[in-house]
Amino acid sequence: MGGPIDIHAYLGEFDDIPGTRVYTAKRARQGYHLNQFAMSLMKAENRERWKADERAYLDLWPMTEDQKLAVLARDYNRLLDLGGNIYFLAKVFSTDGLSFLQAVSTMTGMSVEDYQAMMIAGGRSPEGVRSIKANRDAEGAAVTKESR
Amino acid sequence: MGGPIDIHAYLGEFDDIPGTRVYTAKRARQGYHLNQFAMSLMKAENRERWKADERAYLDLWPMTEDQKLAVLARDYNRLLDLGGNIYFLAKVFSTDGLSFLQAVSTMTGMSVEDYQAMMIAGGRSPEGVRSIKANRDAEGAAVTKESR
Amino acid sequence: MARITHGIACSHIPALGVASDFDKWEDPYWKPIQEGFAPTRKWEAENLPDVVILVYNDHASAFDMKIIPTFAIGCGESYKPADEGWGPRAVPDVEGHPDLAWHIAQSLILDEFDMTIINEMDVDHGLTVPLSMVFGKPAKWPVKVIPLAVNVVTYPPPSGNRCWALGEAIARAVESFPEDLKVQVWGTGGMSHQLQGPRAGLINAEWDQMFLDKLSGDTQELRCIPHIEYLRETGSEGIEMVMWLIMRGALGKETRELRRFYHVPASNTAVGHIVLEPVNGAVPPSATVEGAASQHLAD
Amino acid sequence: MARITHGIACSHIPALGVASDFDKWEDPYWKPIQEGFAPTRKWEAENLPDVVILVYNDHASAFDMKIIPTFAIGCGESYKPADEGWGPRAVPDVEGHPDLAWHIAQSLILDEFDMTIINEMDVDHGLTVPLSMVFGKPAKWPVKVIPLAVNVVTYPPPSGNRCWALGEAIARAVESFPEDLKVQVWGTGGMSHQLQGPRAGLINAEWDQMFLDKLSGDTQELRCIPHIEYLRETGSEGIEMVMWLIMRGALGKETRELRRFYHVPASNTAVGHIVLEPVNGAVPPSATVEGAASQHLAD
Ligand SMILES: [Fe+3]
Ligand SMILES: [Fe+3]
Repeated sequence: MGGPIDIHAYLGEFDDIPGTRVYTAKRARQGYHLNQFAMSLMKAENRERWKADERAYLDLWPMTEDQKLAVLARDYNRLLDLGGNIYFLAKVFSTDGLSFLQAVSTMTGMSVEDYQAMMIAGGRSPEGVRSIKANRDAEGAAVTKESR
Repeated sequence: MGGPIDIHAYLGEFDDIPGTRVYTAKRARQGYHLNQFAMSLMKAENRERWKADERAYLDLWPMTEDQKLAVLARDYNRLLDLGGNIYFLAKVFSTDGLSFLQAVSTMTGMSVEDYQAMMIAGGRSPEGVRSIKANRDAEGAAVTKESR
Repeated sequence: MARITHGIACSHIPALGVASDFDKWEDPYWKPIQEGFAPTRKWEAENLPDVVILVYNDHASAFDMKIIPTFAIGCGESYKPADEGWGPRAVPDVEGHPDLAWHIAQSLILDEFDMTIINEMDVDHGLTVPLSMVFGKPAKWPVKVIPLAVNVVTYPPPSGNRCWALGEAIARAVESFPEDLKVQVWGTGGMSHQLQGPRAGLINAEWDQMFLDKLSGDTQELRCIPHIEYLRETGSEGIEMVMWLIMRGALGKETRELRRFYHVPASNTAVGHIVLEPVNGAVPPSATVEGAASQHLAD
Repeated sequence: MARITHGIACSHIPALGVASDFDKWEDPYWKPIQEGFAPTRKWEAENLPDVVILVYNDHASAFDMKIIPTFAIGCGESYKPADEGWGPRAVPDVEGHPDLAWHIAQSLILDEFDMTIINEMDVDHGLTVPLSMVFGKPAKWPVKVIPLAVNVVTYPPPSGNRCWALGEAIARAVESFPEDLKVQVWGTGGMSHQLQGPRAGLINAEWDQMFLDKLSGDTQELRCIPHIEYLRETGSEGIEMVMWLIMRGALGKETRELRRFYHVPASNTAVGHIVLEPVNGAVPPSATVEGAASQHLAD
């Protein structure tokens, strides 16, 4: 223990994880109104208004057009890129009647069935998805070895 | 430094200060709805409803009858005894158009003029109002001395 | 004198709540999990505490982006199940224990933990699912509950070390409560899971088992795991395991494992569950100024 | 690199806001106070920081009994003056500095301070009165403000030692912000006053002057004053002075007094004001696990 905190180094590491967006301050600020919109669906009366006219309901929130289009398309990977957080977005897919499994599978490029089968088989292995940099280094080493 | 915290000893000391109610958990719990009522007067529309019929407005809150009567009487010492906190109660006297000086003076048994004069003369001295126990001990010592 | 009798750790996967609420335990997908928890239900009925300090995280239910407390302790009389978008779960209201909760809150603040005190909030699956797993479907929960909500959604969450230290401070606070109460501390969330992005579905059973192993005995290695290791090894939502360290810290110097259950998957997640007993519940003394002042007064 | 240039302490008596808003400074009652602050206004104009970290307490305005954070840091874009029962003060909105505020919030949490992050709230006299005292009545406040709200209403407030330590952690956080910013830290509230009960009106000028004296130099005696001493010696609301210790802690090892003003009374209260300059801004290093991990990465 000991030594000063380096918040920049701390945050920097998060960008090195493949296929993962950590919900940092930067994302929280970008997605503020998107997430607050999603949260509003915790009230039954808001869900009714939302279902009656999604676009009109979205227009009540100071979100970017990109964010609104991604919500309408239920493009969750895009929503994560635009500052969405999964626990907030859960209010959108729960309102749609989707489970976490169904909604989460849409982000993996797999069908729900294939995704569920992967989970039943023990889930996605951490091998090869720990670090972008480590993957690049390993690839580099492999290439070097081959070219020898 | 060091040694365990004794929260009972910590809180016990607060009862030893003359003419003072420290806003502890016990008071916070007793005065919960009283303070929440007072807080509601931060909204202009609530102030209007309150002014139109104080009793009817009070009856909207799950307060004790004692608390309601003390509010109606603007008996701030009593309200402190019933769990009120001065920063919450400030919303009541601010709505009445009273300043902190005017409202606070009512708790001292002094007229506003006398209280204000005391403040201009440098305020109330801490001599003799630091500790109930110390005052009692000093009194006891004086009596003992006299009776010798 | 109140005392901490046991610690329980338990995933709080929403789908488990659904399985419970809609009586799906006989379904082949859910049956192994039902069977995994059955012995704990029986054990818990025989070792019922008066109060559970239930460490969990709010999943954007009680707290939105307007306010994000790192450590929030519920001092209220009762809490309703939150509406998370599909209506509130049909489970009993959760009864609090304001006397003990306020006592702990006050003690923790004097002990230099910067608590947020909560008097009114709804509680989401993070809190209600573990109750269902351990108590089934009673008409009324058989224990009082002190909710302790930890931010693990917006970064940074508290460090593992800080969580463990909070557990130790909770132990000191419970011990100084004059009423004779049996208290359990539950750590919830985890184990490995990732609910987002192309890497979703990550499970790391080996790491999870290592984590379960090190909850027993007198090692304190777990308190030094940095956030980045949880993220890389256990998926983005595996960070919830820092909450288990509050439970572990509260059990003191040395613990013994009474039972363990580990199963993959429930929905996107590894179900992990452990029951721990303190062998030596000693925790370091507080080293605070107000502590010294109050101690002096008590002498 | 951002740096802390000065610290200012200042009472935040609501009546001072009224005097400012309704132009009563020429009134004989208020004139001495106006004259006491005039040199600071001039000095501040010549030493204008980019950002003020304004430590204050909410007086049951943004936070009611439902939620009571010990330390809350405002990371929002802007804040409106609160309606405290007589309509909001007619002063400009307060502009935040979300970049620096989030940086500090993140750093403090890694440094094991259990912050509550606030993105939306109204700010009451505790925050706006010091702005009026130091800046007068501009159309727009000339600095950005990071509100840091401390609970000193519901007991227990944080200890003086914890407040000082928070100041030290703020200093570490500011120092690691890459942008070149001048930052002041303000501690507000106090000095001796009691707003309740038969003992209301208590003033202890001698104690207040002792407190002002010990803010300068390299003594750390003030961090060890227990709550009970504030209560006995300075009235029930004198406890607000623990917030000054956050300011003092942020200035580091040794400070120098640039000016001081002390006056009794304003309304029920002793007005205290001091301007401090760091002589040696060193603060102890953080000793946290995440600190060690991130340091290792940075090496
Ligand atoms: Fe969770
Ligand atoms: Fe104040």
